[in-house]
Amino acid sequence: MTDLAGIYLSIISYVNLPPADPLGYPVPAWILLNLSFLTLTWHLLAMNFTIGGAAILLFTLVRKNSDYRGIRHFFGSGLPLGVSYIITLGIPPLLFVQVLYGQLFYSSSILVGSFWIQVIPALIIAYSGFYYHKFKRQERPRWQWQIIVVSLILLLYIGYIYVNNLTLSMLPEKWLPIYSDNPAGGVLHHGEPTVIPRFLLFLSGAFAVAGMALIWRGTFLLRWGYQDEGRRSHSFGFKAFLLTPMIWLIAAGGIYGARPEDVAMMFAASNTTTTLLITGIISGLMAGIFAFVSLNKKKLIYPFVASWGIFGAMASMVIFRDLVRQTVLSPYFKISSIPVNAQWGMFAIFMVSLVIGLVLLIVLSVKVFPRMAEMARERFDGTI
Amino acid sequence: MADSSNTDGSKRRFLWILGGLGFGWLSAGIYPVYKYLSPQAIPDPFGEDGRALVERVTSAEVIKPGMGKNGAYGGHGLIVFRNQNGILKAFDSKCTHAGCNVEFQRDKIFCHCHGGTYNLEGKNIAGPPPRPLTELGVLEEDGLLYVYRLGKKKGDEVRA
Amino acid sequence: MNYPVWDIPFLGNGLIVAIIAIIHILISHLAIGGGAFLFVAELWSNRQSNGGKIREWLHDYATYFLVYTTVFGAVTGVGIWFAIQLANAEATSLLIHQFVFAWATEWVMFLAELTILYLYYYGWRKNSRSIQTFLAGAYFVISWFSLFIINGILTFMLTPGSWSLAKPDIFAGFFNPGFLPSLLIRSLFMFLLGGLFSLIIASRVSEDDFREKIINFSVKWVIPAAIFIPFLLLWYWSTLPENTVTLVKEGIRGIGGGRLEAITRYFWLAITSGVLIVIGTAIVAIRPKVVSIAGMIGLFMIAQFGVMGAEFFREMARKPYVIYDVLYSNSLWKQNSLNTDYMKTPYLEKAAWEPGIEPLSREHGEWLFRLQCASCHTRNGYRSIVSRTENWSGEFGYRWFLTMHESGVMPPFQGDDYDRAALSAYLVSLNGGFITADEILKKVEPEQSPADTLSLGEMSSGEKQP
Amino acid sequence: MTYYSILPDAESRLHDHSKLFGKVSRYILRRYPVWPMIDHLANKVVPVHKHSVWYNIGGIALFFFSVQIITGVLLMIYYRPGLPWDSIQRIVMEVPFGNMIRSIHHWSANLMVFTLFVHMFSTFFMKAYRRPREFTWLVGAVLMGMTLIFGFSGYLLPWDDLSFFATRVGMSEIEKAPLIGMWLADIVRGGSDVTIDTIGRFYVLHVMVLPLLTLAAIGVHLFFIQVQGVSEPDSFASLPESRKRYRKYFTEFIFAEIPVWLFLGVLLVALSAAFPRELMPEADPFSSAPEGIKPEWYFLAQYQLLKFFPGKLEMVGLILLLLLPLGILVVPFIDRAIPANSRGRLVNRIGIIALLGLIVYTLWGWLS
Repeated sequence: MTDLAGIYLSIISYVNLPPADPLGYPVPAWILLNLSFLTLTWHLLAMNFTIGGAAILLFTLVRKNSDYRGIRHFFGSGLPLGVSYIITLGIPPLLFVQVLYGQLFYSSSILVGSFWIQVIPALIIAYSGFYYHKFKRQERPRWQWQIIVVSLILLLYIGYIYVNNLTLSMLPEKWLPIYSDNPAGGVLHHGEPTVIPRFLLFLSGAFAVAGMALIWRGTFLLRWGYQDEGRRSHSFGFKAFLLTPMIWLIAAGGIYGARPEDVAMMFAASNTTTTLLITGIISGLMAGIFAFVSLNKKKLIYPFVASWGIFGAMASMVIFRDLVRQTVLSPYFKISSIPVNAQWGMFAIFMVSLVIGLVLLIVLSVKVFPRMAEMARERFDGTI
Repeated sequence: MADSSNTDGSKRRFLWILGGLGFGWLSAGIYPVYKYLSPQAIPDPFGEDGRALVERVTSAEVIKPGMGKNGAYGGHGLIVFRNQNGILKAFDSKCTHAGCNVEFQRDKIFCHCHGGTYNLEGKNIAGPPPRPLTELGVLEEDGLLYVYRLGKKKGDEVRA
Repeated sequence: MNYPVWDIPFLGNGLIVAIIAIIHILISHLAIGGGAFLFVAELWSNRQSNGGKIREWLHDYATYFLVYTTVFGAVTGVGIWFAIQLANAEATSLLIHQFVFAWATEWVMFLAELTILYLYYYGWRKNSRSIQTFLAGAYFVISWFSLFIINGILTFMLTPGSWSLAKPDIFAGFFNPGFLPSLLIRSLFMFLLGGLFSLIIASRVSEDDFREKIINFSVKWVIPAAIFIPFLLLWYWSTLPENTVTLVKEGIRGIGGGRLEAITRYFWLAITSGVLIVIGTAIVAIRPKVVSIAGMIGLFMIAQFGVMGAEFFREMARKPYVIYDVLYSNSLWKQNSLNTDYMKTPYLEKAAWEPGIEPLSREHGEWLFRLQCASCHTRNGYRSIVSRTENWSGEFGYRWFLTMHESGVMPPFQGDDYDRAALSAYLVSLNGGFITADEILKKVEPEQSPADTLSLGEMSSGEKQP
Repeated sequence: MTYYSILPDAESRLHDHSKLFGKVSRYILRRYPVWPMIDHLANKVVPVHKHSVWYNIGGIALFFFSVQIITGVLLMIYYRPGLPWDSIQRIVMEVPFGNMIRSIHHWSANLMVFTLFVHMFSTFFMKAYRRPREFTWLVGAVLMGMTLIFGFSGYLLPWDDLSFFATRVGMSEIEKAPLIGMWLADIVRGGSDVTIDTIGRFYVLHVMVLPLLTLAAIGVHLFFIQVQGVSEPDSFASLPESRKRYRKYFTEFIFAEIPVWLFLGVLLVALSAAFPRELMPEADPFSSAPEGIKPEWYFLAQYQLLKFFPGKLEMVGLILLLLLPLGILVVPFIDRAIPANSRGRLVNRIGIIALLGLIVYTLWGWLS
């Protein structure tokens, strides 16, 4: 430990970390952390649904197999919503990370500024691409898959920029040279070996989530009595699901290969990390098993459990990620070191509005969804 | 018949004459307007002693080799400079390409408008200019500079 | 000061914020006004004989509304946030830490309004009339509350009222003097946008009478703004810092070396657009039959220019602060600026983000420019420093930095004589001049020599004697 | 005293007696029975087809021209041809909103030239110049030419070093014209060089001669159009009468365009807010020329082309330059077939080449 501390001191001597914001934390850090964990998990679910969905949609567009018409339509009309929830659910985690790790996050964002701002135009183009596909699919069948390719690539590009920025925000010792070489923030990927595997790790869930969506769809179709389409949806969804563990293994292996001793240190440092890893893997397996079980069944409980499995896996990954960050940053920055000037009043307003909002949405959805289901059913009567 | 055609012919002839006369008178009437618009002849910049005072440049400002400046003489622009051999040189500053004013730059004469370049002898060496600059004779008298048209008898006398 | 400055050549980080903001403000207000329009139109259609037809048209409206607001509105909204992080991290950090839960609450509104909009749009054919009307209404109310929240934060930046770093009372900052007039102006403006947007959709209707019916309904949405905004503007005007007011008034005759001052130009742009929107709508109201798509898009784009004017005005009204009387545009805290020792210490000692350059070199000046000026000025692009320092001499700059704060639009200079000399030399060099910091210091040497000051002292004392 | 009676069919189309508008129109029409004209104008129609949008461009140009008149008159109030630079300086620095008026004048001028180019090429590609509209086209061409002279003469008036040397260069191009070149240049400049005398001439040209001529020409141009009606492209003319759709010229077509004009008005204010016209240092005929002397963008193409013909070859360049206006003048008389025949299509291709050439050279000159 001591020798480590020595190293840290030597690092600190030339790391320039901006001071924390004068106002401090508005509520105790653990609240902020948990809020960010929850919302970030939501965000990742939406993100994975969209990216996985886009990939599957692309597949079905290229393979002009008429069996896929249903699936094509499902994602064709679903992806715009996916993007819009990526954005909306992406706001709170970004908000809380700026409260918790502001001085780190802002600095690294500026150091990659010219890319960070590209997220916006890229997102607009990708989003419009999905809407174009949704509205113009019937009229102009040409240029469909090319457009989806563009949108998909742009989404991946955005994800890559995010991983870059947030990785860089954990490595203050790299900042000053980067900035003095490039004050316009025009350099990405500063030879940090873990960037690519981390990127893959976030994407690994894509096929699981998109596949799960298909399994849900299949289950409903079976309940409405569309055997073929339902089974097709199930089997396709499950196949997609199976891609996830492979990608995950590659990513995890990549990270270990890049920084074996750090990873070892992580697990040595605390058994929370180990517990988290195990929870994650278990819930992942649970998701897989129940996804398999729900094949060709009308029961809603199986996909329900499977979905929670996915949620658990994602959540534990998110928390694990934050533990990594805190450990890596510990020499420069400790959350505990930041004062708390509580704004309980404002916090209460937020919590109340959050509860009211969620309740309202659930009530309304319960009222409206059956009608949407009717529409879906009619579409199938008209054979899509 | 014949009469009528004849009268027609005479009438036509008459009209022609009238027209011609009218045009003559018209042009005569327009002449003053034309003269009014056309520029008055600019007086010769060089006085009867064949030389013109250089404004905006004193000999002090071109005392050392490599010094040079834009100036004016009798309503025209010019550049005066002293070349490396210490000889005073003067050129009308109007670029022979598009009439911008050239600039003296130590080793060459340059025109910013289209990048025309002349050597220190006023010869056009690069860029669009078709002709060399018109050189002027230059001489100093108690701190003042005068220029004169080269190859002029009077000028030579003055120099002597 | 504490953060690196995102030094974007030619554009400058401020302009990038402005561009995104100008696009976003129009759409975000439309996103609320259009909601109101959908809600009222639902009610209206219920009472009309050809209600079904109206709702068919309304679906057309909703489609364009949905795509336009969700794709461009939502994304540019996040875009502003991204841009201000890069343009002024210090201010963003302060705002976030003060208003994080206000923003979080606004996010709840986003989540709700978005979901409700989708339920409304995708349930169009199946939902009962009552549900549809309710959804539209809910959408409008909730989205208006998101405006309510962000409006508090935006007006806080220009008129923080009794809020202070020492006593950061969030509610004092939120319900600041500018809050109410601004909120009302924005509310009326968003109704207006809802109407103008409807004119565009209406102009695509081929059947004359029906188009006329829709247009007569739509033009009414401009009336409230046309009547009340002038008075609200006066109210808003009265809440502005007086430095801003003088800037605008002086601008009419062109302060600061001539040129109608930018803030005044943009102010008049906003006013002109308002006037022309009213005139244009009046013409449409007189001749509803003859609207053309091009014309109606033109009318809508006038509003876009109005937003451009208003937004640039709002940005420049804060000069030289980013958060009025708290934080200067170049991330210098007001409280630090009052501390002379802090201001006079050599800048390189304070600057965290300079790569250890040697004093009085050209880099010295360059990095001073980057860290102290580049947050507002580019070298030769937007707010070009080159054009502003064209005929500067090294000494002039050296002296001017001491007094630039008195112009009322510039923050005070941080650093010692060496810094001033280095920066001045750098600016001269940008204009193609050649002078080093040392030369400047030598030239100004005599003025500062103790002998001088002594003689001055004698003179003054001499005057004192009877 | 006798009143003319109002024709019964006309009576039927008037507002009713009670309305003020109706009263006034009756009062006037009794004294000035201009019904034939009103009828004629009221029956004017514009064909509706996928190219109809191009019919609006002329009106837009007219809008910019009226802005020019208003702002121009306002500028004249403070401008002094005797003290050109100082008076502009005063407008910019001291006169309230002076710089905004000036900037709007500047921007409106540029947009007007641009609009006229669009107008000209759209009429060209719609082949509206063919019989019986040859002279409408020729008058239009004259208007185009006069507008360019407007730009050239107005550019000198501020008398800052940029405009001074740019004009000097421009005049030297005129000098190179065969035979009359020197003589013409001297008449225009009022001397062998650009001096304060030149201002006198350009000023009168810019604020007196050209405006009168232009107004007259515009009058003729519009009169022709009113007499002949708007031209119909072949694709439309070939339609069966039943499928042809029209809009009323005044009550519908013009009305529909007004919001666009309002938008352009705001565009002008926005442009002059974002990019106000700068005033360079006062012109000094004797100092060396500043860098970056360039003519206004609408002369850049010619300017760029001439760069390729240095020295002796310059004549070739000038002749090449004359081809475009020449072509514009003769095209109505060489391409007359309706519907277009092979020659007509050839003319179109040439037109496309000319347009591309214009764009390419302008961009090139702008970037170089």
